[in-house]
Amino acid sequence: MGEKILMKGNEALAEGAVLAGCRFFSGYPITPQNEVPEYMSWRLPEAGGTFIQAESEVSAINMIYGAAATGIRTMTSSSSPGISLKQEGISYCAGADLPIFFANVVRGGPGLGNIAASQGDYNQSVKGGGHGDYHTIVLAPNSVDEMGNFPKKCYELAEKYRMPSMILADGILGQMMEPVEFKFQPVDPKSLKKPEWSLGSAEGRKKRIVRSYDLREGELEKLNWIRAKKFKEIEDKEVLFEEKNINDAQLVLVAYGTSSRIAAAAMKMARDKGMKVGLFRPITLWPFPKKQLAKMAQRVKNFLVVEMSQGQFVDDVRLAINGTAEIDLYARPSGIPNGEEVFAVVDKLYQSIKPAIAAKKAEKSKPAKKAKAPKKAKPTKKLKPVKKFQPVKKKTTKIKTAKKSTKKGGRR
Amino acid sequence: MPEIRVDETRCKGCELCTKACPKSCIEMSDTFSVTGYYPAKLAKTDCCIGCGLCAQICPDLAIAVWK
Amino acid sequence: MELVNKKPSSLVDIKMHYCPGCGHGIVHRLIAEVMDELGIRERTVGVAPVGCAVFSDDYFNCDMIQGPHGRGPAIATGIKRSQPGCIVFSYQGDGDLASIGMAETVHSAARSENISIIFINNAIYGMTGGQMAPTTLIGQPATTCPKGRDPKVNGYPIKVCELLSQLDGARFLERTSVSTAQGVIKTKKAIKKAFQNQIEGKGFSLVEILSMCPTNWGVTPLQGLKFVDEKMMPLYPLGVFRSPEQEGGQK
Amino acid sequence: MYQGIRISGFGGQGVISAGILLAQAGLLENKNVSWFPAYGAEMRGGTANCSVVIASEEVSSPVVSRPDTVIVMNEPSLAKFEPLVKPGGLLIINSSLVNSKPKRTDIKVAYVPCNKIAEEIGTTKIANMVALGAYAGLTGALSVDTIAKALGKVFKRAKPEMLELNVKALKKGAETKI
Repeated sequence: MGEKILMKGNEALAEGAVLAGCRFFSGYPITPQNEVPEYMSWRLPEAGGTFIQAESEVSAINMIYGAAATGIRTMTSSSSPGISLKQEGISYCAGADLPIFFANVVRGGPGLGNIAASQGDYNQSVKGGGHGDYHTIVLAPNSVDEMGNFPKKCYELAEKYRMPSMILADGILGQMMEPVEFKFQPVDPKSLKKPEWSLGSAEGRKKRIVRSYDLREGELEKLNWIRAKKFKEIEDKEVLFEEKNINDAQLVLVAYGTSSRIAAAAMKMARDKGMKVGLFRPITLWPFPKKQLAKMAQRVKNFLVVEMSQGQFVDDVRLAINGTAEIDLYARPSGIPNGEEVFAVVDKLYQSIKPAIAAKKAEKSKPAKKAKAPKKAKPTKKLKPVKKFQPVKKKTTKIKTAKKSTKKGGRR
Repeated sequence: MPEIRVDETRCKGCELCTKACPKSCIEMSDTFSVTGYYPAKLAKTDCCIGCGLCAQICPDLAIAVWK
Repeated sequence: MELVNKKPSSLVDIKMHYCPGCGHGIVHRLIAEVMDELGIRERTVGVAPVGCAVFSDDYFNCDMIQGPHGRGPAIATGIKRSQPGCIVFSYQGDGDLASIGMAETVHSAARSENISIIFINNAIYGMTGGQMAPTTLIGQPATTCPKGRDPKVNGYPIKVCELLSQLDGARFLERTSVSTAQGVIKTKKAIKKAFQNQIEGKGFSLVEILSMCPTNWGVTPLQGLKFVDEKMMPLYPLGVFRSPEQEGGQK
Repeated sequence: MYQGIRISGFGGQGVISAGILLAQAGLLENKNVSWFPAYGAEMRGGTANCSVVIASEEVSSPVVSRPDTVIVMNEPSLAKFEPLVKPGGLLIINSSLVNSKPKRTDIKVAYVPCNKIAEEIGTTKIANMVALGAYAGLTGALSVDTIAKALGKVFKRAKPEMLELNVKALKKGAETKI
């Protein structure tokens, strides 16, 4: 606690998990998350825990299924193709109501893709991931510091609600070095109470079963309704997000993870030029900060979503804002944008909404006078008509597909 | 007299050929190539017997054997 | 004067990405030479693995497919059964074949799929940066066993040829090495046999090749040759473990 | 204060560790820092490069697309990174290994015979330190003393003699003038 240490994101993630009480890790090598098992291979034995390099991701997640069933804090990590392999086991853990924690250091996809950073696994992460009717709590750090501090939060949420939780990172967050300060007291696993469902020795108590099936008539549905209620509760209580420069913003960038860092750079350039641009960053991707966005959309009428995927994240933003504001998308599917290019989009968009902003101001001061509003404008308040949100606009699409040749090569 | 010709753009300076050569004719250059490696070269005249063992072990198809 | 060693036409004439002193380039050339000599380039389909040799789909001048980690034998099965006239080979490393893909390896052998598998054993994971492989030697350090492989923690190395030799469906199994020029010549013979068996419909063939990974062993290329000869060979003896001629027999 | 730096060279020239060293030094001076490597197959035998940001404000993007300073340690890196330097920025060229001359006229260029200087000090392994020294001397973004202090933090198991050679290389590099 206290000291700032320069660490790789993957190492901070591993150390953060150990400090949070993780004593069992099983995994399998895949770039760009290799530093996690490498770090755990020496760190966990040192902390009195167990590290196993499994023969495959399928095996690794089932080791977690077994170890987590004994009521200890466990961890596995992988990158996109490996997480896909793990989904069967993650679904089993969800079905058995086991609190497990895992991390996905996302790379380009689909398929073997490439090893560069990407946000292509968004849908897989927030829509459950494996088969069946369930959710995973998803935390999306955007710095090495958060990589180190989020595992503890993940364990707490997973245990509180008895379900899987994960960290959705990407190749940049995994590979970059930044200072990290672990802002919590190390958790002594012995201080954690063994849950009432955990397997072990049945001496002096009734036997327990951990399983993910219930074939009795109507029972599975009952169980799934209980889970649905739990998911609702999480959506009400556990949302995390970050806002920057929101108060006077006329245009709000919405981004998570690495994209939010790049969007922040673009926001800064815009602010330097006097544009009222803000940033909204969901930290929990599930539960998604729907209400916060909806509320903001009562005032802010223009949003620009920045994501390193084709337009997955934007769907959740659209659902939250539900047609009450305009949403543009700047997408780089398995490409990494830079601040300048995002700023160019912001600049263009901001210039296009400027007249509307000015008109709105004018309207406020002279409420009676009708401004030169487009056809559908309502006579009262809102000048700019609320359009149904549209898919990617042409202007941004053009920019998004321009240039960028992804270099071939890399570890797989 | 047989000889070998090393393609300097392909050679990665691994030196495996120096070990494979039964006559120890091959040495490494002391200046590096455009690719940043010190390429192999036929160091001695009247030495190569054209056996091709160097080319057998070369992982980069950098050695052409001429007879 | 005349050029003695023409580049095989079954290999694309481009620079390969492998590290200095890596054995993949040697084996690539041998497979290509065999394809040339047997005249099968135009009906061969190769399966590229996940690992360093993932780019072999660029290097072999025949039809190639690249699949998920470890699933090469299953993909090869699909190709061979739907196109029996094709010659199908799967090129795999130790992580791909003996770790995540062990089930596919064992079961394609059990079914005696009429395919040829070229298995590169260099006792380490190359592409991901030197993690422990199922074939990593006892005491050998790797990035996920930094103090060396400890059997109490990491178990024992898997001897693929010995293991598969228990299966009736495994018709040709040979282990060779590319750490010497003579070994390279022998390896080529073994690869040729594996392809010939397939042409003759004799069933599952696998050649295990002990190869160098100086980068991830943390040694020079020349020391890499020594590592194969002195450290790997005592555990992984060279030889023919099964051949169609000695049906059912073992070495 | 904001400094975005790209360092590029052959794998083995120490460009990755030089970057970490800069970031660590920045941290020692209580700056916000980030370091991001190009990772993958290219780090094995090919060229390697990394991005470093040292800033008094929060670091937004860790990938430096328009660096204030570029250090190129080999020939291919010059072609790749010369176009990226910010107008008015600094390009440090390891003139021991780079024969080409940059085409741009809107940037400052420093030619530093890093390998030659390093060899004179004792070993070409510390050519990267000469370049870092030149960076510190020319930009004043960090002091050579801080980088020297960072050495101990980054190379925890290095022998004292080796560290001493590194410091010498840093100091020699810092004498660079344009």
